[in-house]
Amino acid sequence: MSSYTADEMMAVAAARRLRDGTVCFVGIGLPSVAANLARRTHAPGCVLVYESGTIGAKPQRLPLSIGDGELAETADAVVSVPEMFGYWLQGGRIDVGFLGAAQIDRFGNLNSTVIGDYDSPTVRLPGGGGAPEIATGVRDVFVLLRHARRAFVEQLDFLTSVGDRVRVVVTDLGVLEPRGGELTLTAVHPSSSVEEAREATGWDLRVADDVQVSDPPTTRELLALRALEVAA
Amino acid sequence: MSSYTADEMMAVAAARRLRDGTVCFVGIGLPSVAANLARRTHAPGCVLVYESGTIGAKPQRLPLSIGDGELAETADAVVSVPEMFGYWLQGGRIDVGFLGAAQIDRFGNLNSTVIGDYDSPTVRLPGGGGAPEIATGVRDVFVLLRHARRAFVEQLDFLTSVGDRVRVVVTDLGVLEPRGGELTLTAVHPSSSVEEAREATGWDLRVADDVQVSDPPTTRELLALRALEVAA
Amino acid sequence: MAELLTLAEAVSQHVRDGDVVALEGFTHLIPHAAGHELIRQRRRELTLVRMTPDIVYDQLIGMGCARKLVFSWGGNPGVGSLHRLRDAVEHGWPVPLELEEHSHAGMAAAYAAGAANLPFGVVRGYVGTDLPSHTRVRRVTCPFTGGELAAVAAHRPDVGIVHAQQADRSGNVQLWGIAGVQKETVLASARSIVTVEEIVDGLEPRPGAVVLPSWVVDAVCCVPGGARPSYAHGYYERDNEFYVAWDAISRDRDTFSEWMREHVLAEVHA
Amino acid sequence: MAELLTLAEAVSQHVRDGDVVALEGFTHLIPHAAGHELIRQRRRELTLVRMTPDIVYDQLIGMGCARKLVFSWGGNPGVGSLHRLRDAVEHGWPVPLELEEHSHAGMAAAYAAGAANLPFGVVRGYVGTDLPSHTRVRRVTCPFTGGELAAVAAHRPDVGIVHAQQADRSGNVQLWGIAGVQKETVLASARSIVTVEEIVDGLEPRPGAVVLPSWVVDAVCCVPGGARPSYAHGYYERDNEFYVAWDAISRDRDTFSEWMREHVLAEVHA
Repeated sequence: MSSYTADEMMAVAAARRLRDGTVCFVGIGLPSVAANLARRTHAPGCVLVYESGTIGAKPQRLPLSIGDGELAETADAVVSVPEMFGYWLQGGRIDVGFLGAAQIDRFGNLNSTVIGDYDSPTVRLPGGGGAPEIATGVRDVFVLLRHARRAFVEQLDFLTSVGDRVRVVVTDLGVLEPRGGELTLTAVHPSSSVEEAREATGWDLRVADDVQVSDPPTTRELLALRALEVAA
Repeated sequence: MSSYTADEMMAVAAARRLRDGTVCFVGIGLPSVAANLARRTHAPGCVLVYESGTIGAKPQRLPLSIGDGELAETADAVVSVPEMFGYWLQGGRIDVGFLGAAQIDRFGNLNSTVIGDYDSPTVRLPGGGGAPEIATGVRDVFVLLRHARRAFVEQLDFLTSVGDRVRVVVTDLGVLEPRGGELTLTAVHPSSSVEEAREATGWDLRVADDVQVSDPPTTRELLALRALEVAA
Repeated sequence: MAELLTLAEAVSQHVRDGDVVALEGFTHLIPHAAGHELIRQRRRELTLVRMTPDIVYDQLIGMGCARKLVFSWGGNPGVGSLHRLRDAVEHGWPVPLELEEHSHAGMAAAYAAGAANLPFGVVRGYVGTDLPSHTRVRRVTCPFTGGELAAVAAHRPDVGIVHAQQADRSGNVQLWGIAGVQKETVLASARSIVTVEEIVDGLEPRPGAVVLPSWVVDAVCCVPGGARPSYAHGYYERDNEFYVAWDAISRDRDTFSEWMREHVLAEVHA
Repeated sequence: MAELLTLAEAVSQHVRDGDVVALEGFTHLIPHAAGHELIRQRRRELTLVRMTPDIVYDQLIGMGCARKLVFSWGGNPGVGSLHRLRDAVEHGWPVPLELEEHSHAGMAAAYAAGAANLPFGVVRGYVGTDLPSHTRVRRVTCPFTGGELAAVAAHRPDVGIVHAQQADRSGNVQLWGIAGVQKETVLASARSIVTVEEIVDGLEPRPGAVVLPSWVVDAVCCVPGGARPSYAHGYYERDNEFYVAWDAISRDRDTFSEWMREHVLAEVHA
C-alpha cells in the first residue's frame, strides 16, 4: 500500500483540506476525485455542487462528466444552469471552488483560454467556462495543477480568472499558498523536493521558512481513492 | 333563460372576444369567469395563465383565488413568480391580459392604487399588483369595469397602469373601444342605452356612429356560465 | 445547517426589533403561525416585505409591529380591503405606516436580484406610471441598445420566513404546488426561518417541488397547520370562509383587538 | 402551436443560411441529430451559440457550417481539445471562425435576459480578466449603490434547438434530469425546434421536469436517439467511448471528412 502515484498524492493533499460540511463547487477530473475522497474519509458531510445544476450530489462512482446522470439522481436538488450561476455561485453560497488551468502566475491568476496571441493562437484552449465566476464567487479557491515551467509562468498569455481568492495550489510536487501576496511553496510531497519544485516553476519561487513535507497517503485514503476509481 | 344579470352580460361580452387558442393572463373575479366561459363555449383551446405561476390551468370550478390548488393540479406547468413575470409576461408570450381598476380615463389609463392624495388618501386601494406589467407586457388589454362616474373619470387620482394596449373596455352598460386615441362607446348592452352610458361616464363620452347593441347571452352561454358558478 | 427549533425559539433567536422581515407566500403556504409568533413576542418597528400582504400582515400592522410596508398588492383576495392596513395608512392607527410600493414584477425582480447577490434587478415597467415618484425605482440604460429600463433595488431582508410542507431531520426543506417567491426570499435573506407541516425521515422527489438544502436555512420549525387559514397543497384547503369573516372582524378597531387577544395572544405555542 | 414535423422538414422550414442558431444541452440531451441535419442540408454562415460546444459543434465547424461561435467552454469533456474547432481558429480550416467568448455565468445570464425580453443581463464577473477586450461585455453602474457590474447583451437566436425526452400529440414538451439552459434557449429564440425521444399520449408530471407548452415551440420532431452519443435521462446512457474515439477521428482533416461522409452525410433521415 505504500506506493502511490503523483495524481493520488495530489488528490489526497487536496481532499485533506476540505473540512466536514464544506460546500464545494466541483469540476470533473481531479477536483471531483478530491471532493469525493473527502466525503468518503474525514468529511462525510461535504456537499458537492456541480455546475450542471446538481446540488448535494452523492455519486457512488466518479462521474465522467459534470452532467453525469447519477449526479442528478443522487442530488438533493437539480436547478437550471442560470439559477446555479445566479442564485448559488454568485449568491455567495459556496465555500470552496476547485480550478485547474493551463497557466498560473505567482498571484494565482489563471489562464484557461489560449496559449500565444488571442487572435492567432499557438494553442486554442477550451476557455474559461465557469472558472471566471468560480474564482470570484466562492470563499476559497483551491487550484489543482501539475507542476511544470510551461504552466507556472512569469506572465500569463491570457488572464481568464483572477487569483484573489486562491488559498492553495496543490501540485504533483507540493503545495503553494499565498504569503505576502505571492504564491509560496509551503510543502513538498515525500517523493519531491524544494529544488524540484523550483525547477518546475517559471518564476523565482519563494519557499516558506517552515516548508513542510506532506504526509504520504494513508492506507485508508488510498483504499477509498482506489475504490472510487474502480467503481468508475 | 332570457333573464340574466349585468355581471353575466359583462362576462359573456368579454368571453366572446377571446378567440380559440388565445393565451390569456387571468386574474380572479370576472376575468376568470370570462376566460373560463370562453374555454367552455367557443374557445376550448384558450390557454389560461394565472400570475401565481400556473400555465395552462384547466379548472373545473371557478377558482376563488389566483393561487387555488386546483390551478396547480390542472396546469401544464407551474413556474415561480419571478419566472412568470420575467420569462412569460415580460417575455411577450401572452396575447390577452384582463385588468380591472378603481378608475379609468379616456385613454384607458388605470388607477388601482389610491383615491385622493397618495400621502393622505381618502381610500387606500390594494395597489397595482401585476397590473402595471400586464398593461405593457401583453399584446391586448381587456378591461372589465362597472360603469359609474366615480370610476370613469376625467382625471385619475393615480396612474397605476398605462392604457396604450387597452383594446376594449367591457362594462355592465356596454363596450368601449379606442377610436382615434380615445375610448369610444361602440356597443350598448340590450338592457342599457347610449344615454345611460353617457350619464355614467365622468367625461364627455364619444359614441361611435355605428354603435351596436350587444347580442344578449345565449342559452348555451348562460348554461355554461351558471354551471361554472354552481361548481364554485 | 438549519437548526430544528420551536417557533418561539426561532423567532426569539432570529428576529429583532427594527428588522426587515419578509414573510412570503403567494396565495399558498402563507406563514400565518410565524406571523402570530412575531405578534406574541411583540416585535416592533419592523419593515415588512411581501408581494401580497393579506390577513397575517393586516394582523401584524394592526398590532403595531410594523413601521413600514414594502409591497405590490395589499388586499383580502376575493373579499376587498385590508382594514387594518387602511387604518394605519389613512389614520396612523395604531402607529403610522410608511409605504414602499412596487409592481409584482418589480418585487419579484428585487427578490431575484437579492438571491443572486446583485444590487439591483432590471424590468421593463414603471414607465409612464405614477409609481416611480412614490417608490424606490430608478432608470438604467442598456449599454448595448441605449434603451432605458427600470432598476429596482435588490431585496435583502434581515429575515426571510416561509412555510413548507416538509423538512427532513437534517433540516432540508421541500415545498410543492404554487411556489411563489419562497426560494428567492430564503436565498435573499441574511437569516431564514422555515415552518413546516411535518418532519419526515426522507424527502421524496415530487413534481414541481422546490428543495432548500439545510445549509441555506437557519431554523426549521415543525408547525402543523402553520399556513392556516391559507392552504398547504396536499395537507389542507384554504379556509375561504375565514377570509370573508376577516372583513367584519378587522373593520372595527375594538373587534379586531379583542379577536387578536383571544385567538393569537392567548395562544400558547409549543 | 408546435407543428409535428420530420427533422428534415423542421430544419428546412426554420433554419436559414446566416442565422444565429443555438443548439443547447448542458452535458445532457445534446441535440446531435439536429446538428447532423444542419450539416446534411448544408447550412452556411451560421453563428453558432452554445455554452459548451462539444462534438456536434466540432462537426458543424469542421463541415464549414459556421462563420462565428459564441461560447464559454469548447472542449471534449474529459478527453481534451476539439480538433476541428482548433483547426478553424488556428488555421482557418475549412473556413475562418470568429469567436465571441464568454464565461458560463455570462452566457447563462444572456440567455435568461433573452428569455425575459430584456436587452442585457447583469453579472458580477469579467472584472480583472482579459475577457472584456475580446468579447461583447460592457460595464453598467448600479443606480442605487454606484457599484460597477458587467452587462452582457441578451442572446436572441433566430433559432433555438433542443432535445427532450417527450412531447404529447399537441406538441407540449417535457424534459427532465439535468435541464441546463434549454428552457431559456427556446424562450429566447425567435423560432424553436425540439427533437424528442418519443411522442406520448399524455405527459406525466415528474420530479424536476421542465415543461414547454406547445405554444412556445415551433416544431416538434420525433427523433429517437437524437441526443446520441450524449445521453437522455431515462432512455440511454452517454456513449463515453465515442467521446474518446472522437479525439482520433477528428484530429486529422481527412479522417474527419471521411467519417462525416460515411456517418452523417450518407445517413438518410426520415
